Amino acid sequence: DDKPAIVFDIGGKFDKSFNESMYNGSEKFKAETGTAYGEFEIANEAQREQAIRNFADQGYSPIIAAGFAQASALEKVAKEYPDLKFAIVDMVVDLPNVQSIVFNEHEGSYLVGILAAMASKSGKVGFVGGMDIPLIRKFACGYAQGVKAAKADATIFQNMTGDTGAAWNDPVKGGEITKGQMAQGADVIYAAAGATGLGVLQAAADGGALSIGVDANQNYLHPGKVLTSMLKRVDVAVYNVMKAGKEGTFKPGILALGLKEDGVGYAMDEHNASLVTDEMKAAAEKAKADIIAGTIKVHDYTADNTCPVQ
Amino acid sequence: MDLYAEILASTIRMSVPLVLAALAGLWSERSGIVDIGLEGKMLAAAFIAASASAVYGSAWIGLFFAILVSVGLALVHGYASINQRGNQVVSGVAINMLAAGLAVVLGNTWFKEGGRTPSLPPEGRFLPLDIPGVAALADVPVLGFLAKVFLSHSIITYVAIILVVLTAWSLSRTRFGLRLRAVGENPHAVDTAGISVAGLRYRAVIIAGVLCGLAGAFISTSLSSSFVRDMTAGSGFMALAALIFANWRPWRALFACLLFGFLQASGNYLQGVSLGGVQIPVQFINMLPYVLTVVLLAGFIGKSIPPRASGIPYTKDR
Amino acid sequence: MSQRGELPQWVDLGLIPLLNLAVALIVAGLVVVIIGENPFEAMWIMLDGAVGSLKGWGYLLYYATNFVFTGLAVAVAFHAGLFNIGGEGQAYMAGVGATAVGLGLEFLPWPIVIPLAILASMAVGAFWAWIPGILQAKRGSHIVITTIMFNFIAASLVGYLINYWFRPVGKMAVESREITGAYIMSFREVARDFFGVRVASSPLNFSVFLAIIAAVAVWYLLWRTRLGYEIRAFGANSSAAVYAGIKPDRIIVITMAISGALAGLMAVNEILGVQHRLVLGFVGGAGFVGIAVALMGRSHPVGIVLAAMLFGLLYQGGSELSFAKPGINRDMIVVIQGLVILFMGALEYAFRPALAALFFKAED
Amino acid sequence: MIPAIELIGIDKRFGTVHANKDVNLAIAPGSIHGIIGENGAGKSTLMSILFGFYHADKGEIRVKGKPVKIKSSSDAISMGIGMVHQHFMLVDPFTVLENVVLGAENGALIGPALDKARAELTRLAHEYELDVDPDALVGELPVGLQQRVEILKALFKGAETLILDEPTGVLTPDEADHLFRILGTLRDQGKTVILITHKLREIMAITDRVSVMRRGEMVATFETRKTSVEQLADAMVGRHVLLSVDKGKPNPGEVILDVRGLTWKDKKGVPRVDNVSFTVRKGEIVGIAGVSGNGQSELLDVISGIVKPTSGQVIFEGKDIGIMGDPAHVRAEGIAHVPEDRQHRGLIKEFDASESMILGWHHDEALGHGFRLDRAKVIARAKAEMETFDVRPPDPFLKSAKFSGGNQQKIILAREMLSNPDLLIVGQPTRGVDIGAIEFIHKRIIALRDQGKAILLVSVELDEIRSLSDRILVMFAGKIMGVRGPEADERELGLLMAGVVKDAA
Ligand SMILES: Nc1ncnc2c1ncn2[C@@H]1O[C@H](COP(=O)(O)OP(=O)(O)OP(=O)(O)O)[C@@H](O)[C@H]1O
Ligand SMILES: Nc1ncnc2c1ncn2[C@@H]1O[C@H](COP(=O)(O)OP(=O)(O)OP(=O)(O)O)[C@@H](O)[C@H]1O
Ligand SMILES: [Mg+2]
Ligand SMILES: [Mg+2]
Repeated sequence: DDKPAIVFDIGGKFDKSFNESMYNGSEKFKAETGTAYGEFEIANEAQREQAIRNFADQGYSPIIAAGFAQASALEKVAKEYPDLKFAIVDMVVDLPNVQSIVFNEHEGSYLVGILAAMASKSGKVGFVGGMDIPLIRKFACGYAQGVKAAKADATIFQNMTGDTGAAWNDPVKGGEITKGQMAQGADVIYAAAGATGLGVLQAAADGGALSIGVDANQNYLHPGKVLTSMLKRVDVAVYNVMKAGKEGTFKPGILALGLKEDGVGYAMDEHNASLVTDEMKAAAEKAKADIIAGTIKVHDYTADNTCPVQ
Repeated sequence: MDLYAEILASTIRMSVPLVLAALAGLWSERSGIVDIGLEGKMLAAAFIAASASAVYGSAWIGLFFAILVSVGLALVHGYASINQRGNQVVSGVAINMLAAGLAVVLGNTWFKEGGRTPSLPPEGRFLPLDIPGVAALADVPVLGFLAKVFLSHSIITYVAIILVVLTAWSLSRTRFGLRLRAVGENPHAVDTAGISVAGLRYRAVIIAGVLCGLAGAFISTSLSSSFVRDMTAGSGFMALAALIFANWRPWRALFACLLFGFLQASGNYLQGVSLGGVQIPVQFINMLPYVLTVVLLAGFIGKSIPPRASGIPYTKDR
Repeated sequence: MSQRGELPQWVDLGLIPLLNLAVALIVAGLVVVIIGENPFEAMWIMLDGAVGSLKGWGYLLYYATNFVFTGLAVAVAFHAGLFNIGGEGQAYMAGVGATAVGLGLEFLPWPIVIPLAILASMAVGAFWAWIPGILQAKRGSHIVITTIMFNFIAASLVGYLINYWFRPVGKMAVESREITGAYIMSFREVARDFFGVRVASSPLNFSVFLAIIAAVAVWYLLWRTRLGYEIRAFGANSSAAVYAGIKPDRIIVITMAISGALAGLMAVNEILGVQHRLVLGFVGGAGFVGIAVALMGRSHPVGIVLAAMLFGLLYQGGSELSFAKPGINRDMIVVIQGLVILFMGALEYAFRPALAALFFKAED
Repeated sequence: MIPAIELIGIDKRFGTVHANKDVNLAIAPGSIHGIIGENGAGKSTLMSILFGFYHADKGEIRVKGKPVKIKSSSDAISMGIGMVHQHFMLVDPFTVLENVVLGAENGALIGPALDKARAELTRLAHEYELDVDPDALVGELPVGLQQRVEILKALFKGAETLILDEPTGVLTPDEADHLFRILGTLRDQGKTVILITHKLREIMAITDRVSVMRRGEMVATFETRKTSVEQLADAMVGRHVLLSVDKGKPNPGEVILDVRGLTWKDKKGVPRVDNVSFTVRKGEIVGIAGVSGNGQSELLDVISGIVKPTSGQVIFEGKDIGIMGDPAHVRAEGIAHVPEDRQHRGLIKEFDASESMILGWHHDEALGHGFRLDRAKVIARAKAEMETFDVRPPDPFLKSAKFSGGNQQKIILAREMLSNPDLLIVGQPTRGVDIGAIEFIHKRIIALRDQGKAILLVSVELDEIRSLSDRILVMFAGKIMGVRGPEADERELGLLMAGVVKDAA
């Protein structure tokens, strides 16, 4: 009976964000099925292939690669082990034994954009991205569209942390960027930057602004100071892949998860209940319904590498 | 306007670890001990400060342990360089690796967060000082601007500035400073004057340890609220570059660090930003301090002359 | 009595290094104890993971290939009395050369492209070391500092190049397009494609022979050529070298270029042999490991090959250890590396007086 | 009278070198006591022991009759001993005041000490003619003034006994005279001065008593009044077994080396070789005599291409080789060079003997084609040369460091002499070499001459110069003081070496 395995990306499984969310999914699988899984945390860029290969050699299946950065490595190894199953999150690898899970982050970001615009008193909001890649621009663009939809004259400040993997793991820089945006008047700031986001949330909390978390529900990190979190249900995705692997229902191909599939969303809990008014919630829910219905089309940055709003 | 104030304030924040580390390097190298290991000491201190602060819930306790550990590493370097007359560069390189590895290994064991330390509560951090009356200045035109730039910092920032003054003063005015400068230029002169060369150098190395401890603690408990791997990201080397830039002088080191801090701060805000539709490659801003240092070392903008005896193990015979 | 007796060569070249290594490992063992694991078990997992299987050997040799290149680079410079800390940056820059040729000349057959790519790696690596060399020779800029600065400059520059030149539009990962034309085959692929056998998977590829060639070439250069003679003479005693008509500037510049070219070869293994694309941070500290390897190998190619294999063992064993024991992560290897450099480099002679005393007592 | 300083049975070894052998010395208070001796006789070592810089293996030191333990320089200083070292112990980027105050700051802040030192310096300047700008940077001062700073340092720290190690080696005659006036004043004020020097003129001019060291031993002490330059020269040079060098008449041919107006200035602009002109003919040995440090080394460096002359020409077989400034070219022209300092220049201690035996000649085509260095040929050559020159052990694989001093010298001589040069430059060919080897080396040098080769010989051993040379040049302070024939007598040469031109003495 195959055991699943997961390879976390730089940032590590306790980044309180993307990787941690995947970790939670795996843990849930373990708790429910009692099946142990293999796991590995990448320490440097050159390590990915060995990690994936190692699991393949030991016969783990499905092997899940967390994050787009592992695509090349996964593709290589998956070709060599046609009998094993693989999955990758945030990237498409076109092979008969790979399931590629992608999310409509622009849809979820659109919703938190609406909330941000409505929560903002200054009419200025911020976005702090991690590494400067199309994926993060996709977050930013969806967010911007949501903000403008709710408040057409709003200003959006947008910064990226860097263009190497270190950009996911630099809370100091995240904090500095956030302070800069706050100085320009931003009072709601959305972080899509992995562990760097921790610095963003911290700086916003310190400086009296609201922040928006990403991937996992980060509302609890600074109760009453995190407006909401853009949920990207990688935990569910990982759980489903592991479960499908166990039950023999694993399906290769592309799996796109959006609002419709509950793959993305925004987080509500006791920590932000006081921050999100009913009116805001209603606006977000309406947008959600419209997107699912197709009456609102949120532009996907990665489709043409452009964004209709700034 | 506010953004400019913020960039200047950020410049100061980014400069603080550089200033402290550059002072550490200054003490060490003015005594004749080359210190490539600033980076490692800072990293170890950053890690220990965040760890101890997380465990004991006090930034001060964190700082205490950070200094302790940093001084410990400094003593290893001192022992290798002074007693064993080992290669000081090799020793520094070893300390950098040791610190980088140990921080993550121990962090992982203690906190099980992949080498990261838990987020610190406010009392575990050095937060901006709450100076009475400053808040009221916020909207006053010029004063507000100045207050934002200069009065929005944590205590370590002000300590760092005081330390620059103190360093400059003690180097030029005190017996210890005189002897220290002498031992970095010509240890034979010090030895024949009946002063212990090793004693002086050990003291210098310990001071360097203390300063790196402060720098590290500042990074993890003031600039940030936890430790993450490779958190110092080359600050130690940038401080070294600043030191060369400053020709091993304290005040000039302060200005060199402010310049480098400004480059970092502005680089932070320029990342991923397009000006007139053109992406600015931040890499060029990031590499500027290093390029400047090389240009300086090559003597194209003046010549920087290191203390004459630095890096050379002392033996009595010539 | 005189304390400065001569110790026999086997003590200086054999016993002392082994003793230093042992002390480094003991201290590393203590760290393992501190983190609550059993050091003997850890040691066993590492050994077994590295040399207990063909796959382990494959990885060991793959890592060793990198370390032979960077170790030789440091050693050649050492022989001229120069401390090249810039192997990391030189290898990184060389990767740009390898990739540029690999991608740019894709239309040519591999027997032409591969040698050209190797030459490009060496040339770019050499160039990146040549600048600090010439600055040292002509302007007296200290090579230790300049090579450190050049590591940082390379890190930014290559980051820029990948992001703005090599990364295909729309690609997320910071890496170049795949080199599909000419790359260096791994043993695994050869076994599979030509012999139809499956061998244990590892990235070990034909670059390993290049490493052996490089080691022999360095040995030949240093001990069998006039230039090597000049390099060693200059490093051992610069005033004797000047007396002998050896020009310091020339030696510094040439030696640095050779050193950089060797470091550059590391990119051949990693990019042409394994990654097949320019990957951000592909050097991964190998340049610094080279320092430890050169120190351990006493700057002799044979010693370097052995030391590189030891570090290959540590790296592969360390990976296996971190797979087997989630409590120990791979940074443990960095700790060991630091300890090895400390005890074999900076504290090189810490045990010498005691040993000498013991030795002469035994002799009386 | 109780001696100011008494050294009893001082013994000191550095590894295999026996630098001081059971040395006894008493210094009368209020006197100037000279110490003379050849290079390496152990003078500096003895004084460094007295100053606490080194520790004697055996022996006792008494200050004013009281046995004392001097563990470090600070002990010595507190006992009123000051020392001006042969190589100055100054911090170049410091001001004069800072240098003077270093180690005598008297409190945690240096301000008061600096003020006190400024006042004290003014006083001392007045009293002893020791004028120097207290705020000048020491590194920018000329050597003469740097030396004053050293003296001021000692006096400021309350020195009663002042040791000066070869203080005039770096001074011009005028500066030296000034120094002696100062020393005289110091003595008149009741201070004790110990003066190490090579220059007999100085000894005669200023000391009250003089002790002579030779090979680590204290061989004699004289009242200066009752001795003579001649007697001192004899005692210092020692009564060597006079080697009967079998030397036929020279048969000088045409001029091969023509040095014209050669000057070389060091970084500070001091001329170390000062307008030197001479010629060497084929089949002739020209010896340069002189106390070391008088420009001989620099002269050899210029002729062998290691440094470029500041002005002047070195014409070798019609070509100016001076302007090349390249030892490899000079060698290629046919000039072999045995350097004075074998340990630091002549060979590479870390190298096998065979490798040291091709140093400088490693481009020889006979050793391999193109870039290759054929190891078999290198070893074969080493073996042959070792045999010819009776190097022991004749092992080409032994590290150069492991040969004794004499055998290291033979390795170098073999390398240079067997390269069939047209001109051989030899510095100190027999320094530290045993008598048997000396004879051997001398024979080879004469044999080379008899083959019609030219030889330029530099040695501080007067005997050697006299027994080998066909013509003798005497160098002093960078200048040629005179040219003499081999029959010139030892005293006359000794006086020239001390800078005393005969009719002036
Ligand atoms: N620190 C040392 N280590 C080893 N040998 C030494 C040391 N200092 C001096 N010697 C050796 O001891 C001997 C005496 O040296 P010393 O410097 O006392 O001679 P000196 O009489 O002062 O000679 P000179 O006139 O050249 O100054 C020499 O053979 C020298 O090489
Ligand atoms: N620096 C050194 N390193 C290693 N061995 C040395 C060193 N110096 C001397 N030796 C060893 O000590 C022995 C004695 O050396 P030393 O120079 O004192 O000989 P010596 O008796 O003076 O001979 P010679 O008269 O030929 O100069 C040498 O044969 C050599 O093997
Ligand atoms: Mg002397
Ligand atoms: Mg001898």
